[in-house]
Amino acid sequence: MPEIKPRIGVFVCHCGKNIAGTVDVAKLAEAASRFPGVVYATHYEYMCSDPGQALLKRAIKEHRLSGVVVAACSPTMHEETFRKAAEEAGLNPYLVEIANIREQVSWVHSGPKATEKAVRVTRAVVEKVWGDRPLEPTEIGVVRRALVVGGGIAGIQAALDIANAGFEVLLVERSPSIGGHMAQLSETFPTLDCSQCILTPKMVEVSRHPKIRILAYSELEEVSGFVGNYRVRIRKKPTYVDPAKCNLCGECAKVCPVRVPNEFDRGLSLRSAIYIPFPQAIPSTYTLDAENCLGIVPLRCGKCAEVCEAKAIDFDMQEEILEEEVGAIVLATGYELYPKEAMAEYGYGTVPDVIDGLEFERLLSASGPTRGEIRRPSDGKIPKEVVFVQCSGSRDPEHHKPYCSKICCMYTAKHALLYRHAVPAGQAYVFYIDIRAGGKDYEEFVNRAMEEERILYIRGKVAKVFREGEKVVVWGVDTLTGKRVEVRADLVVLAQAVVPSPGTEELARKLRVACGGEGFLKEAHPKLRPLEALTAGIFLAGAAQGPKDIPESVAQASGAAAKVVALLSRPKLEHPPEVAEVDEELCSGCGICAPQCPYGAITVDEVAHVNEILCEGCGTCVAACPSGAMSFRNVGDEQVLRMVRAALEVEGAGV
Amino acid sequence: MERILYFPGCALKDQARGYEEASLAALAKLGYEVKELPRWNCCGTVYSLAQDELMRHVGPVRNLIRAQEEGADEILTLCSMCYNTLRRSARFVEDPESLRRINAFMDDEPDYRGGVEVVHLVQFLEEIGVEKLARAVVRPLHGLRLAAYYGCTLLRPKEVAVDHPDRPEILERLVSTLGAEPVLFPERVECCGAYLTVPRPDIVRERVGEILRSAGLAGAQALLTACPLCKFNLEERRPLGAPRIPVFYVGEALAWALGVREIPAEIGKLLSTGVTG
Amino acid sequence: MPEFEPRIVAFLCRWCAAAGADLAGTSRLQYPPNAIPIRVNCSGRVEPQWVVEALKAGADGVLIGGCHPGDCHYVVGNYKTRRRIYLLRRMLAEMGIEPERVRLEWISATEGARFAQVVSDFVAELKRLGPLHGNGGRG
Amino acid sequence: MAGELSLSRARLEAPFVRKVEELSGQNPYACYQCGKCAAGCLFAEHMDLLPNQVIRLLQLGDEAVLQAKAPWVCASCLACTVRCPKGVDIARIMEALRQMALRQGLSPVQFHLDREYPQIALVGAYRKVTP
Amino acid sequence: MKLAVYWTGSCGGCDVSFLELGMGLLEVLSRVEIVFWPALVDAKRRDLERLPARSVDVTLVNGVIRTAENKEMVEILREKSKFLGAYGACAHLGGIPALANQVNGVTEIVFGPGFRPGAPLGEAAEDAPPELLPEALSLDEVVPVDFVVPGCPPPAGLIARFFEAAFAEAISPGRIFAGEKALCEECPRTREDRRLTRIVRPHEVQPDPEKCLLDQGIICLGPVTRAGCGAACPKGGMPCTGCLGPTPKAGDPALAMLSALASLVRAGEEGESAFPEENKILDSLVDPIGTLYKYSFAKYGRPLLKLARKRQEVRA
Repeated sequence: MPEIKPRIGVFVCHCGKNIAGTVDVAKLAEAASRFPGVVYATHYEYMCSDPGQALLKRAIKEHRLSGVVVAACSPTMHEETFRKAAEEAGLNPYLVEIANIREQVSWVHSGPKATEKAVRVTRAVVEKVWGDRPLEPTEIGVVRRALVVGGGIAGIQAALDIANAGFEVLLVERSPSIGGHMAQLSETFPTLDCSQCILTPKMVEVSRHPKIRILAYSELEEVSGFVGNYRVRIRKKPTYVDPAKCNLCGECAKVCPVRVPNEFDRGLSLRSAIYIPFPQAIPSTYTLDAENCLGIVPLRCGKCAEVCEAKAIDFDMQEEILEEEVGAIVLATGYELYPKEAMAEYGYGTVPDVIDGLEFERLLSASGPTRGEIRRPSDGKIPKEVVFVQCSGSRDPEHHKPYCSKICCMYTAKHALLYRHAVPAGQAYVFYIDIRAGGKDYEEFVNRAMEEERILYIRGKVAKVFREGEKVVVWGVDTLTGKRVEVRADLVVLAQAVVPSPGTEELARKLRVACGGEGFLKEAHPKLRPLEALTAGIFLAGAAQGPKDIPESVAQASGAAAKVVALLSRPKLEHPPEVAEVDEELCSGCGICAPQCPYGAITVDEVAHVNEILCEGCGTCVAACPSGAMSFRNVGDEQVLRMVRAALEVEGAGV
Repeated sequence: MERILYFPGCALKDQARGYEEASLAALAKLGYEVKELPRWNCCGTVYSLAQDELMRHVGPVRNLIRAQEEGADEILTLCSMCYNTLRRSARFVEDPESLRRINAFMDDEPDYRGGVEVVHLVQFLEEIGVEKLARAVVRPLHGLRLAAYYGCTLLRPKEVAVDHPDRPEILERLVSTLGAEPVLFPERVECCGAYLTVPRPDIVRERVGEILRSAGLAGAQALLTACPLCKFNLEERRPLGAPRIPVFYVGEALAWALGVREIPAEIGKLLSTGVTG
Repeated sequence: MPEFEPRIVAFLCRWCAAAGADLAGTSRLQYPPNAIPIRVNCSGRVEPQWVVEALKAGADGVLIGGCHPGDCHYVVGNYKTRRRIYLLRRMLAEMGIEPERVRLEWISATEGARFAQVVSDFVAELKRLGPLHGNGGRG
Repeated sequence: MAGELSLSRARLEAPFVRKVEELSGQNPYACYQCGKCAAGCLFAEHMDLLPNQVIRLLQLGDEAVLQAKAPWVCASCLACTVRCPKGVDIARIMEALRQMALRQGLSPVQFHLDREYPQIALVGAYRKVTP
Repeated sequence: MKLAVYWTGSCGGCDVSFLELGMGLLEVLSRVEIVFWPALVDAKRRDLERLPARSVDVTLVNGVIRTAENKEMVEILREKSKFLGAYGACAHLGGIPALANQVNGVTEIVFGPGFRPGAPLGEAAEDAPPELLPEALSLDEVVPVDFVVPGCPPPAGLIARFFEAAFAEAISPGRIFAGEKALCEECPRTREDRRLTRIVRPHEVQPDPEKCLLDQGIICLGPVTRAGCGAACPKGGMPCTGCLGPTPKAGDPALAMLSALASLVRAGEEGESAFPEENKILDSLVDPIGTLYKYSFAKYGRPLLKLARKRQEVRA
């Protein structure tokens, strides 16, 4: 309780007839004038009007008010208005509170009971103001650079949008090239654009952009700080090739004696230890993969360096740790496919002619291991009967993933259609449970696959896939006719569930960003804040947040970028001061508060500390604190209890 | 000699007598003294799937009580059907309320306290370990293409499966250890038709045809099973035209390799020469 | 003797329940005036002691309004409240106080009608239970 | 199965559906009709209704399901149960349907005692004629 | 310094606790004049009544107020004393005996229906046991209390602190001779995983000697209880049960702890699907009143209980 006697003013608004038509405003003002701590009470037709605000300002000065209660409409309407007005009159805005006697009284009740309730509501808010302290928002500076983690299409789009707004961007990519999964795709639904043809110009734009610095073959190691002021440590692995010197002649790869599965082709082809993931890779350079090289320290082979005329190969290259400051972070770490090795019923990945969707993309791709001819992995034959299995690993809470992976209906239709284009004499079968084609021109695309390409859609989940001789047998069902079906196929393509890319959860932990049960990054609010993490200053883009197709990823990336730009454009960040605080004299450091905070705003050593900037002001920790050492600014326990008692006081109604 | 308690079940004393004899001889060779569960009764044969059929657990649980009286915490089974029923009942009474109700049914029996595990011969052999088993092999079955037919009861439901229900490998490991070449075939985990053989032999005949066709296609020279009913169906319900693949019990092949049972002539002639003995 | 009018203190979270109450107003839905709302940022701020103090101070019932599971503006505050109120109700019951006097309801910002219904139902229930403070004729 | 069914809440809450739920301990509404049970059922071609259709009729409250032959063809091999993506133990639902018939003294099963059977075949098969 | 010590409804442990001072007791005894201490010195009620008002410098009362005689005696002591303090958890908060307040008519339940305390057969009426009060009360509900030496019984350090202050004539009104911070302050156990995934009673587990008991599912009231005992119980492997009373801003310690416990409960990821499992964990808290209000029921639980009683009467 403040020692100085409070001087509270109460201003009752008529809101025309909205309030005054039901609540006896004169009576309310009269009752309020008798509330303890109130030195001035009045009523006026429209408090939010200019004369109304002038009345408020005048009263604050004349009566030297230490607090103000405006009994009017919902605080969501005019709390800001009255707080600003009070500030102009020299009163700290946090000493102004609204008693909602319109939405929660006059519009929902009638008769004398309405006035009685209005009196109780106002009385309670007067008690709150009595306990309020003047507060100042905290100001913090902003580092005007952004970090984008992940160089897939989402990361590329976010980086470009932020950089085009004039801010520096660090783009960190784990693999040797940006481009992500989109670079692996053949053509994209529903337009059947060549994926690389639309992606590579954007990659080039990124590489040429003066505001973007690409850190490929690099990973985020550590993050500290808070919104506007993050410090990040990035580990850049050595590529042993100087990108400035490398002229992409490719002689090194030719002489390299190592052959390992090529990740870009999903293992359907081999690469050497020194390689370029794909010709259009950015950064445009070869990379020596130390893990598969015969030996760098000590040097065991060195043939690549011998043939490199540009002298680009540098075996002494070391790992670098970069420390950077950024104001905002975009996470665009993308997805991976659920491993087909997990699919016991579909052969555990041991049947060579059972492949996943991305492998099929590589078979379809003109730059792929078969130069775009559909040839099956086991014997290179052109498959005449191809079965596509949707929901492979999706929508299966019992064994695999419970959720719908969202993109498979569309890419399967595209696969089947492209297969028919490539092998006109072939037959494609698609096993599905539901077709989810909710996107612009998506339904039409699926219809085209069914109607024009005569792809047979069979509504039923596949139970078992096994090899028999040269064939891959598929046991399915057509639930529409109630018949079991068996297809003796040449190739089976599993539309594997979409899962977060490996390491997402570890990254999330470093950033104090939440992951949902299935490991996707969790947005701050599923409806209202889908582009940002709960931690202020961290934004989400692309499939790392949940299965998404390209247009959705790009849209989210642009949205996240807009948020980043808005944040970085602000001269100062202001944080509302209505947050939790610790009384260090009382805190024993028991640590019960810390895990209650979804923002990681609380750290505990000898005592607990609240990072005011991170605290969003829910007060959950305060209610959890057993000793009462944690409190909430202007919503103190004693304050609330006084409100409760005042609201219930038998004589309190006074009418 | 380590002593183990063993539950035979009806088939092992009748049609599958050879399975019991061969298995017990092999276990003795491996250093295990096998004691038959005293006063054993029917395993229950088919595990009841209805929630309210507590009575059907009384038989299996009574066998567990017999084991409890012997101070054993494990019963060995050979017949996979017995294994399935007994082990599922043992799982069922892990729930204290179910146990209480079952015990209440049997006022003339001492209360079952839980904790007796039911294991199948293949699990038991797996625990013994490949090395020890391999050391005991005196007549490796080199050259024999041996296909394990799991059927249902060793694999389903998940709670009692001896290995992954869709891609088990436990029997193939055993086959390799015995020196034979394991043959995988898609139908090895599928049902033979089981007791439908009584009311619907037509269906079972169809199933058996598929199983044998699938095994034959994979090149199996002989089939291994742990189930007397599977063996019956595979032999008695073979449709015309289906490959004739002899069916043996797991314990029999084991006994051949350990040298405690004669290798039948039809198998002997398939073994690579010069490696027996 | 006038009919017993239960007195209710309603702790409403700002983002969902209080917004729902505002919507009830905007929609002009009439409901009994027995509940005095006290707005908090999050239902997670509501302490069991507040609830008990309200009962001690004369309330016949206490309503806590929070966001639906999964919709909490602060992500998980409502889950804490749910557990606190669950345990508190158990303790109240052991003391001999009807746990029905303490109600936790999920009310979204779009559920104006639901807010009005919840208050009406609660008032009816408390009338059935009778006054907590023995003298129903008071006030 | 052609025909028309007039749906109502009363039908959907039919006591026989509750009974099946109780006897099987399964929730038929967990089924989203993917058909994986049927796809892997080796007896399906002899059934008048596929396993998923049996469940569908339960969802619809159609008592015709009680007359279905499918449960009697089911061999309780549990292949459907272990594969169901929603964890529905379909074999238990089949058992519940058999039990309901058996407890009314009905069983369409006839024995072909054409040779000497192993005891386990007979004891197993008896389950389909006695409750 | 004239000292009086009196024992109301109590186990006697508080009287014995002075011995905890060890050799320090000799100094204390050398500096006090015991004017009334039935456990040590033969003095009767009438001796006390004869003393002039405010003639005793300091009086320590231990025990709950349970009988009419308890009440009369402490009223006399109050009148005769300059400073009167609650000594031990029973006088401070009601203590364990006050848990009896949970049941109405405790003597009838214990001794059978129709039981009324009275003189033993054939004995004079004045030898009858005193009337039981309807409720067990903490000392401050009967007479104003100047200070508190808390604990069950008070630990030696706090007793010493009290005598130091008393001899220095520095007892400020309202003072509680214990720490302002919670017990966790002095507890050496490490706190890492602040989640309650289960609730167990101390006898059900062998607790890890290093880790916080609460983290192991044992309900420890340390976080809501004043420091001052050196976390004696947690050090010994037993949870704090709250005998030193709540920290200054905790309010009702049981409700404060209830809120903390419920906040800590986790059954996997939080969300609607976890509700049933979370409830199970909360349900497994055996006897929440006895656990959370172990010593403080008279002082903090009673107002609610009164409401409940009134409610029952109205309904009856």
